[in-house]
Amino acid sequence: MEEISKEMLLWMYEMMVKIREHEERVAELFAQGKIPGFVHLYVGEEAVAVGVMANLRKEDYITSTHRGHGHYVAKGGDIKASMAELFGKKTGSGKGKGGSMHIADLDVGELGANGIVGGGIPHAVGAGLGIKLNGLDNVAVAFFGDGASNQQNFHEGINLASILKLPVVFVCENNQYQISLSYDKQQTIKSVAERGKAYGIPGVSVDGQDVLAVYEVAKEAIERARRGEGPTLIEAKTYRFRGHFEGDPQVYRSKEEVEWWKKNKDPIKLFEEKLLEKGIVTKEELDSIWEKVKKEIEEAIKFAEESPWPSKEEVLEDVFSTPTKGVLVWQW
Amino acid sequence: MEEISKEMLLWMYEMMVKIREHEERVAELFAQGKIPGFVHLYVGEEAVAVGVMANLRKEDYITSTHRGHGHYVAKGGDIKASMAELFGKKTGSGKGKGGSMHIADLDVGELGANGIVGGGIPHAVGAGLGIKLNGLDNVAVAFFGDGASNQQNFHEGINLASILKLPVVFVCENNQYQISLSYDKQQTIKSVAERGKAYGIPGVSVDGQDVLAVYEVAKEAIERARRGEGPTLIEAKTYRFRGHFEGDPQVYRSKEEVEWWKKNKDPIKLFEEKLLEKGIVTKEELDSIWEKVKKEIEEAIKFAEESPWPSKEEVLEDVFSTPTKGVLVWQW
Amino acid sequence: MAVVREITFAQALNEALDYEMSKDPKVVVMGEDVGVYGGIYGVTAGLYDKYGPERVIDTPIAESGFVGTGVGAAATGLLRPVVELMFIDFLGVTFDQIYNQAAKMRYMFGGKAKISMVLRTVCGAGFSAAAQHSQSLHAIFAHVPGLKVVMPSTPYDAKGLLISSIEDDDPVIFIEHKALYAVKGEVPEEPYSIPLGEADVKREGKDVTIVATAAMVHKSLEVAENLEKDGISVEVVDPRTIVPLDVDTIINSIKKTGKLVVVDEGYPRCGFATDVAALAVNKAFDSLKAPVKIVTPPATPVPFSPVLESEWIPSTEKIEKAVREIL
Amino acid sequence: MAVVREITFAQALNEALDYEMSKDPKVVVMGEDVGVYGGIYGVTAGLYDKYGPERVIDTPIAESGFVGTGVGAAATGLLRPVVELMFIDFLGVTFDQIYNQAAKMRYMFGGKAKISMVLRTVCGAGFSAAAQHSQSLHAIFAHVPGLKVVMPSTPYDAKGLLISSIEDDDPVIFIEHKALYAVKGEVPEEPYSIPLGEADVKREGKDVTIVATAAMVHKSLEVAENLEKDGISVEVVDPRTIVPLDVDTIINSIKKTGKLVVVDEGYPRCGFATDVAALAVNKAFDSLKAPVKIVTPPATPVPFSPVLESEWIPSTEKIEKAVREIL
Ligand SMILES: Cc1ncc(C[n+]2csc(CCOP(=O)(O)OP(=O)(O)O)c2C)c(N)n1
Ligand SMILES: Cc1ncc(C[n+]2csc(CCOP(=O)(O)OP(=O)(O)O)c2C)c(N)n1
Ligand SMILES: [Mg+2]
Ligand SMILES: [Mg+2]
Repeated sequence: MEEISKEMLLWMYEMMVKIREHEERVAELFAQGKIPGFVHLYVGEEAVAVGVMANLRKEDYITSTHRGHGHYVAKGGDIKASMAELFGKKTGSGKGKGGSMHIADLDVGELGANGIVGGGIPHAVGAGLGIKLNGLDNVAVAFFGDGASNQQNFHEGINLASILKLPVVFVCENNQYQISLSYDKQQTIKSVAERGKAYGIPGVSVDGQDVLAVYEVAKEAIERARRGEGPTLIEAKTYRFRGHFEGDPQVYRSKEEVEWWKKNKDPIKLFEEKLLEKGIVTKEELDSIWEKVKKEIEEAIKFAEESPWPSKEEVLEDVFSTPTKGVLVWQW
Repeated sequence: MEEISKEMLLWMYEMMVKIREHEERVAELFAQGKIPGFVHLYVGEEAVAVGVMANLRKEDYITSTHRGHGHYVAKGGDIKASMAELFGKKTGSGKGKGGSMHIADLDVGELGANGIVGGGIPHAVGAGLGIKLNGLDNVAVAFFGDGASNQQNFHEGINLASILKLPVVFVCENNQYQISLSYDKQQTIKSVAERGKAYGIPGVSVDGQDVLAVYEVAKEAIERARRGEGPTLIEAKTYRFRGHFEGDPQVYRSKEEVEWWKKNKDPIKLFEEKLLEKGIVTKEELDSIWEKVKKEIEEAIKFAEESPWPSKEEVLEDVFSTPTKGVLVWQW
Repeated sequence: MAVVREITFAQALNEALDYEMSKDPKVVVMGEDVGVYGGIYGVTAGLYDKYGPERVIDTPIAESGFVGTGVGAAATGLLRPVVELMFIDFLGVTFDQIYNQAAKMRYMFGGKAKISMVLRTVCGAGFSAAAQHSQSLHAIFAHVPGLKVVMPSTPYDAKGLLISSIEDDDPVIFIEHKALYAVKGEVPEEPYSIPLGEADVKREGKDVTIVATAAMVHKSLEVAENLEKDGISVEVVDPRTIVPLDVDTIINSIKKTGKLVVVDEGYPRCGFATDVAALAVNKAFDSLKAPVKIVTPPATPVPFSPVLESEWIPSTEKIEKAVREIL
Repeated sequence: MAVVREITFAQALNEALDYEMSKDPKVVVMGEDVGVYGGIYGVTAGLYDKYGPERVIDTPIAESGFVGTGVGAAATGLLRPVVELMFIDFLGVTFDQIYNQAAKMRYMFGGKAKISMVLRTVCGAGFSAAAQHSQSLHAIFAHVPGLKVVMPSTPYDAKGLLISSIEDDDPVIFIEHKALYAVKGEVPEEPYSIPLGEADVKREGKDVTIVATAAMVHKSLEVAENLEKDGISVEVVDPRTIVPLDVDTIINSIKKTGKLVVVDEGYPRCGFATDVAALAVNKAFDSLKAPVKIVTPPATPVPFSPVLESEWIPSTEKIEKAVREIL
């Protein structure tokens, strides 16, 4: 912690708060029926996205998941555009065509959330290949869940990155559930990080509620990747404080379990305590961050609310990018 | 070796010889244009199928690959039916509909070769599930190549077998090539067996040219499975003496490399030497096995050659098993 | 005289599963969240408590692995798996096990394998679930020989067809439209089966034939009712099974009305709608008195925004317009 | 005056790849055995020696992984990958990356992504390669919005269409029929491109239109030649690209002849043949003077035995019979 600049520490704090505030407000807006579809919130897992992203540049790439708002926010995605997208508005990052599961901001290297579990993993490998063949020193980070680590793209993607020695870091957010299936019923090993051995790459497990711990582990992996030494697999043990999606009855876990995590392992609270304890910041500084962030989120919501709906004709647009002779859209 | 009965040792020898003879003759018949399509031969890898199958009962299941003749023969498949199938005859195991890549003999638990690399792995898991839920003490063995161990079904299938603790043994025939891609370019680890760690199951590497070594390793894994202790991953290091398929120009490896293996690591020669050295059999006994096997193979070929072709109408048969109202086959 | 109960489409499916599991110990249910959770749409509710974790298996996210497990288990004859693919949109991560393995094994093995497996899955738009959770991909399954493809539109059909599907010895893709789960209808308590390959004329008429599937059956019936007020008589044919297809019932209806509109929520190109249109122009050419009209979504992914999605899904307005154009 | 050379279909493709790689360093080739081996059909021969292992990448058997790698690399704009799927039959192990990722990304992201990627793959029966190595699955790709689908029939078209495909900013599925690789034809040495979405009338005629794809174009031309002897004039239209489809050229031909036969090696149900038939009965109904005939394989997997396979593949006899039936 000592070697990390105050500026960076505050950036981490602000980002975690921003994600938290974003998600809490999205939950409300969803409950009010203003946000349609499925939303999967990142509350409780903020330290993972933030600890990793603190090491990334704008030119670096990430691929995200159905639980992607946190990655988007921390990578510096435009939250007005994403909020409008959640509402299904024309000004949204996807012009209202994608929604929560398909938010992307290519301008900051956010290659997209994904509705298919594991689907984004090989995209990060592809970004890594592009980086390597273009002689750049950027990296690509693939985020995915514990559930995703049992899926084909985990296996095939990591192995490819390993043999091609690509600058890719694989970050498994082990929040201990795949919807209702707990981690111990998904795998007979103790940590997803053990799977690094299957691909001859380092595998590291870290406390995902401790943003500084995540930061350190990610820093090493990302620097290694930038030096051309190949991929690393990181498992961050974390926990989602809300249901799998909004509206989840959560029959598969006890209220006590959830409360225990909220009380003892809230990444923001833990970080706040540390910052105050070491005398790095004052309570007032932190409060003003909360204020600033709240304002930002409210502005994004206002933008979204006031934005126009897409017009019906737009349904036919954005399928292909190049003009082509012949029928692109079938019209009977 | 001492604990293995002479009968069993001779069975192993005979099976290896039978596979060798089968494959050499198929190569000739293919070259003569009598066998159409793709054929992938098992010459050089005989000890793997035989060492494993020596531990199996008729009621146990196996799933095989595109390089499947050896598995079929060693599991006790009807070689008249398979030879006729290779010719595309009506009397074939698949009535001429499947050919080399789709030979099966369900009566002896041979659930089929497969044209899709890795495709059969989950079928063995399914057989294991059936065995377990029916309270049987049988096992299922999945055979596959080094190339297949990078494919999705390896990852997903083994993990499933591990968490459900199924009686399945996974046998990777690492013949060091995936068509032209050598093993060291497929993975950065030294042995596929290391991947057992990713699934919390034992992973064992064995010399696949030594039938007794394979036998011992397989015995332990299969007994473990029968006892309900779950799956094992075995890697047998082996080598294919012929091209990937018949007709392969083999630009990716040197003649010297192939010759070295044929000279120093022929599984039949090595076993023969051991048997003679220990005084377990005489040269005459072995010769008579060759004679017997040759006769059997020639009979199968004769059967195939003399068998009728399927009739054209048969193309429409065997799609569905139950009679159904409505159109099954579209006829314009 | 017993009054027939009304239950939902989801409950009807649940009854069929329960009946088959109680009758045949070989029937097992596998998939993501089918156990403790009871399925994310509640179709497998209660089965875990009744039949236990051995027969109601919660799987990791490994669709190729667990669908393939179903195929292997069926091939041995030791089990009759009912495997759930949470959304039809996920077929892409397990398609090989369906169309190259399950569908072809019997043929490749010369008729010696029976793949008695049902793959239950969920299709359909209307919930802002966007491009990867809203598709209707039945045409892809129907394209590949060796699969039976079932697509019920009512609770009654759902129960009878699921029972038939589980008892069938071939691989069946059983597709449930998510907009139908809450639809109620009369369903007998006792088990019954509806043969695969029998269309149902959901409404008789004489001026024009609408062939419609799943949720589109209801929209088409609504249109038919509306048009009746204007003296237009519409026949609505629900094929119920895409494979096998009851060609006779469809062709007979076209021969009667001389006019055909096909309404399907699948994509337009190489879809089920073009399939039926081709059937008409091949087998009922002389009876056809007008161009065949097709009402499907446009050839675009499913958009998220409710404004766009409701434009994307075939509407009663579009169906009515298509009918009127060929009157 | 330069005499135009004759080269094979495979060589024509190789020239297109070589040209694009020499021109644009972003173009890379990936797939199984594309490097040292030069591709199992020789299409990538020589590229490894010329461009090295960084740009001609031999991959492990991990189709979902490496197709997805291509998608990701394209999305960044850093590369323009040409990915080889050794047989179209293997689409099932990577389909999600194609139809849910590559095909939909641009739409889901509101037009902000360009997926400039070509997936080259091999289709077709005729070599006793059996059920999992002989399919023609173009209809599955065409069904899903967001993919362009190209299917050349001649060396000339192959070169021009592959150049266009690589230069196109959308995902293109480029399908090569294995029976065509050895076919020779005139191909200019210099690079040229053929726009996607332009059909080619391979033979003009006035009595009947045959729409045929890939290897079926050649069989149809043979039939047309035979029938000419009997004074029957057949027009053969090769769409060349399944998506986008040149509807105008097809419809204009049907309007001219009034009769349509569609010949396609894909499966019959929900296939490309039904697609064209539906187009005809929807857009050219008044011109149609006879039922539309469809010549495809039966709805069965591809059988292995040469005896069965030659019955399965549409033959010139069957095509001729179909034409004669509607004369
Ligand atoms: C291939 C695929 N299978 C299933 C699903 C349905 N699904 C969506 S999220 C999810 C659980 C994902 O678990 P995990 O990877 O641990 O991520 P988490 O939700 O816990 O963040 C499932 C099963 C899907 N979207 N894609
Ligand atoms: C999914 C899939 N990808 C590619 C192929 C083409 N192919 C057939 S065999 C083979 C190599 C297999 O290598 P390995 O698993 O090591 O088995 P071996 O041939 O060495 O016995 C390949 C790439 C295939 N049949 N299936
Ligand atoms: Mg999780
Ligand atoms: Mg190998």
